[in-house]
Amino acid sequence: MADVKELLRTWANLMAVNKQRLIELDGMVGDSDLGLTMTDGYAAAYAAVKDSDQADVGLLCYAAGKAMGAAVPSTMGTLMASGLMNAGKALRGVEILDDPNWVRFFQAYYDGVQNRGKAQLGDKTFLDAFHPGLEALQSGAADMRTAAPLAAKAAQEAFEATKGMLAKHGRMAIRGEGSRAYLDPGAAVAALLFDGFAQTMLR
Amino acid sequence: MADVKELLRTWANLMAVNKQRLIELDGMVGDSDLGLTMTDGYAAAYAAVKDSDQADVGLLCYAAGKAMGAAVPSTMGTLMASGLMNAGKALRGVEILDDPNWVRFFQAYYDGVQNRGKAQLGDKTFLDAFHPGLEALQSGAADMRTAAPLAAKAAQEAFEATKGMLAKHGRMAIRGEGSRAYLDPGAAVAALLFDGFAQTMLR
Amino acid sequence: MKKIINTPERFVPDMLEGIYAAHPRELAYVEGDLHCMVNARAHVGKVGLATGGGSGHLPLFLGFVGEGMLDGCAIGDVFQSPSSEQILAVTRHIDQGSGVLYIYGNYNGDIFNFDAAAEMADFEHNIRVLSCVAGEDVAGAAPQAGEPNKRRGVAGIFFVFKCAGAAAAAGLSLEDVKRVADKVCDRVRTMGVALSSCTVPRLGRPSFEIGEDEMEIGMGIHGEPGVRRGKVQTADAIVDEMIAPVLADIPYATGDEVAVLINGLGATPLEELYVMYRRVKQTLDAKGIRVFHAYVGEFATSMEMAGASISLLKVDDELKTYLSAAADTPFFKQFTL
Amino acid sequence: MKKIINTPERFVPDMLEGIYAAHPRELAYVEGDLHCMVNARAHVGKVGLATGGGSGHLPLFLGFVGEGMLDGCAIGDVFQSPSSEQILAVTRHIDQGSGVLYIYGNYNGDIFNFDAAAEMADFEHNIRVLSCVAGEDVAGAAPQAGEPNKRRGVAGIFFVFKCAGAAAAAGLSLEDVKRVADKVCDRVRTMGVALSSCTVPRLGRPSFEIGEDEMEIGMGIHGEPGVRRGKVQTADAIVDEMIAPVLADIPYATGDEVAVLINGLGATPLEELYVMYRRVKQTLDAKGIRVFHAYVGEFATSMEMAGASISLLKVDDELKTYLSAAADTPFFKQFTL
Ligand SMILES: Nc1ncnc2c1ncn2[C@@H]1O[C@H](COP(=O)(O)OP(=O)(O)O)[C@@H](O)[C@H]1O
Ligand SMILES: Nc1ncnc2c1ncn2[C@@H]1O[C@H](COP(=O)(O)OP(=O)(O)O)[C@@H](O)[C@H]1O
Ligand SMILES: [Mg+2]
Ligand SMILES: [Mg+2]
Ligand SMILES: [Mg+2]
Ligand SMILES: [Mg+2]
Repeated sequence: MADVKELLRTWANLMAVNKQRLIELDGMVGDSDLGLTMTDGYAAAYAAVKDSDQADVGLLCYAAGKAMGAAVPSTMGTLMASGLMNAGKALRGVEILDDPNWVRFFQAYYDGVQNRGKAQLGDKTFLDAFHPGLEALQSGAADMRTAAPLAAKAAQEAFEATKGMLAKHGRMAIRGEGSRAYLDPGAAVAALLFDGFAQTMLR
Repeated sequence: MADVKELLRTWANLMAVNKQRLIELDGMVGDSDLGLTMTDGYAAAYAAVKDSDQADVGLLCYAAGKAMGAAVPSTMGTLMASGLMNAGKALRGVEILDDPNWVRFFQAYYDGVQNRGKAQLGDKTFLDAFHPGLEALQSGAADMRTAAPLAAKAAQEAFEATKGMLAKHGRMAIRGEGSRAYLDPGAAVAALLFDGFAQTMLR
Repeated sequence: MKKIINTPERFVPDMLEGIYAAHPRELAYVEGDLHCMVNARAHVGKVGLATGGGSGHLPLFLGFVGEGMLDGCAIGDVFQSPSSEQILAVTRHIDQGSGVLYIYGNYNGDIFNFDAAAEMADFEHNIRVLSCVAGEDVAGAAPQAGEPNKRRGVAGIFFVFKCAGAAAAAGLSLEDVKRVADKVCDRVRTMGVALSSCTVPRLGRPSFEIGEDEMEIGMGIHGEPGVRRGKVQTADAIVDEMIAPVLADIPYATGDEVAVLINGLGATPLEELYVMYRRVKQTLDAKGIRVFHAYVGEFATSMEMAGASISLLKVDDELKTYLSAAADTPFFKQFTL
Repeated sequence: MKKIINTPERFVPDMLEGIYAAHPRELAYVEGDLHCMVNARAHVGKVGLATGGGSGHLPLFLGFVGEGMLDGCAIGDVFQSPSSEQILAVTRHIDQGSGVLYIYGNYNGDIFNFDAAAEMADFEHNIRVLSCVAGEDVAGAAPQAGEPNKRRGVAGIFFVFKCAGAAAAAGLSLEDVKRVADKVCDRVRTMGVALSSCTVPRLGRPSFEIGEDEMEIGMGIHGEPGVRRGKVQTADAIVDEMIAPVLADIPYATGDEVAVLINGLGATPLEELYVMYRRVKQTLDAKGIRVFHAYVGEFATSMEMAGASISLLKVDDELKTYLSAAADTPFFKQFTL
């Protein structure tokens, strides 16, 4: 059974592979740092836990989040750190990630990001691609091996649908109506997270 | 008989006509301001006296020098002002510029510049072209109509001979031995002064 | 990229080592982290004031740590927020039992990290933290009722530091210091203009392109898009275009008093800032608005960006008192006005 | 030419109008001429200190007129000397019967005009004037015995202003103030580096060309040729090349103390000046030379030129006392060290 270390390793690799794409997505509307911060951030998160013999999944997630927050305190770095840390709080005491715990992990990740960033669905952020993924996991599919690929597909489609939305947060919001022409870079990260989860589950 | 107003008018015109050439000469070794300062400076000197009904040539020269010093307090502007003001002191009380007074005028002009700038002959400055001109006036030629063209020729040749000399003052001195490759811009002004004197005498 | 640096990676640590070396009696860092700066002189019982933000804006932010102003500053990488852990470290060090006020600019990353630090300070260390978020750049749209303020914080934050710093030094409570800070935020407005880009060392290329004869009115201090790009105009025309929205954004009447800040973005000569101030003063005179005090210089820069900003703070007697107090930091000194 | 100005002709007057408007309680001008600046607060019986020089170097020269520093400044056009009449006007105004000391940089035009003004002050107005000519740029050859010093005066003149200003404020006589000023000149040395050119507004084009990846060590503040042009190196390498001749020019021994000035030429960010200071401090530490005080910022600029200079002043007890004294000018403030 895949564990959270495995997921973090996959995420770290995925970000590194997609570094240039994220830089370019962010470069269109922001300051081009997203590829760097996500690569460095998930690398730091994974590095913080990979040699740990901690059995408590919650404590592992919390430590990973803290490491990410220290490494890349940018907008998305801090939000992803908040997601991981909140997942850590939710899974405190858990030692085995069964399917319901995976759902709790993603729900808590979502809540952590939402709580820190206070964006609403529809504001054209990370949340808009993450939420459909989360819903796919929750929608009664019995096991994650079935649900994860569906979630990845949902998140990817939702990311693509951010083009056309009006940005309300961060640098893109400065463009007002002009923001509709662009994909949201943070939403691309959400799609990668579910992609990585699917890869991990199917491994 | 030509008067000092006539000379100053001629000098002002000559500087304006040679403005670009002086800018370029100074541009090779300095800060390109010489054409501007000499044009503005002699214009101010002439403007200060042209409508004056002062009969005292000394007071006229002094006023012209003061106006030049206020208008263009650069290296050459201040030196030329010192020349004029010292000529003014030397000719205090004089009302008619006969030949001996013209010689006194140029001698005092030279002394004023030398006293202010403290350069020695051979230091590659204005003085190196002005001095041969002064000597030509002094060298016994009975009248200025004869002496002035000789002085102009001597000053022009001496200006051309500044190429090859080692600069000891101002910006050009920074170049050390490299200064030998250049003509001295201030010496070009000295040549123009005697040229203008010759024009005035022959008019 | 033409900079006097060693490597892009060493830019911030080298700078910080230089700063601590130059001001050993005034500045110190805590937890062995150069990014966690505190005033070397503590004041028993005083409300602590902390700020933080990305590097590349000197003297903002750390330059205002010192007597009569701030107690600590968490320092991020170039144009990047410091981490919540770093903010927390500063918070813990400067708390004197009277609580800590955070004053920082309205940027996503900073908000998230200061909020996280405030929660940790409260939950983990029982330190009371309040926050004041400066966002006074009128290049952004005015906040709608009920909506959060989206305007960026720029040079006007200096006035918040100055007044809140003096209020804290005068012994006011955390709530009162926050009230003073919020009052300044309510009454200060800024508008900027950029003439050239800066280069973030790690990126190695200009943050934006701008023509040899162009300027951008309203551009942010990280190169965020402004309100109008066009040919460079005369200083008077530029000032007129900048100051109109500043004066229109809050009500002004004849007899009002302002403090003025003409801020250089980095490469613009001080001479030009005074050419701008001349026009600002003429404009205020014409409207019957009195200048209480004028600050002209570099207060919030973008490294080697050319450009400037104009901030007006509408003062009242209370703010005049706090503005007038002496201040002594390595980067900003003022004798009592 | 990308500048926030109205017209090249109005650059200096507009700037001066802005300065007087911004600092009405501190600065005034005499004889109806904006170029003749004096401290608005007179000090009965004090030796008067005057400086002067071309515009374009703010805060040099006029920025150091104020309490504890200078009493007056004659202001020229960009990179041009003021006139002797203007210097005389300032001299007459600031003389308190105790004489006046001129402190200015070693440039032809300035020397001629200050000399002329000194003669007029003496002959026409019976004011005793002495002069101190600062020329500490080691990019120029050391003066030969009996030859006049040809070295340019650059940022190190700040130390002359500071110490002579404090000495005059302390009530020293004209001769003694001059002795202090001369002592500073004897003990201060400077070296500069330029990374880009400035543009004199009336000329409208850069004063010199320099490649996108080039620097020039030893270049003067008007763009006078330096000692070596080459590719931009690391900050540490640049500092090493600059500081070696500064330390070699006067004898230094372990245990000596210095005041350091890292001066920005205009466009170079403060961050980079601190990166440089870090290396300066390391170098001095390694030689056992103690830093008495470090000044980092813009003291003598060339408008929008990028670059910096390093000045070291070898201090003794007397100079330490004068350096430590408070000073309060619109452009430079220091609490007692
Ligand atoms: N309040 C928020 N909640 C959730 N996501 C947000 C919020 N604000 C911004 N984001 C996400 O952050 C992304 C930009 O991240 P990042 O590049 O780190 O920002 P910046 O560099 O501008 O600080 C956006 O594309 C958006 O998806
Ligand atoms: N001490 C001096 N005495 C006489 N002439 C001098 C002296 N120093 C410089 N000059 C003359 O001044 C000329 C340069 O004048 P100018 O362009 O006004 O100087 P700058 O612009 O460098 O201050 C030189 O070519 C030289 O002839
Ligand atoms: Mg970004
Ligand atoms: Mg010249
Ligand atoms: Mg600067
Ligand atoms: Mg500057």
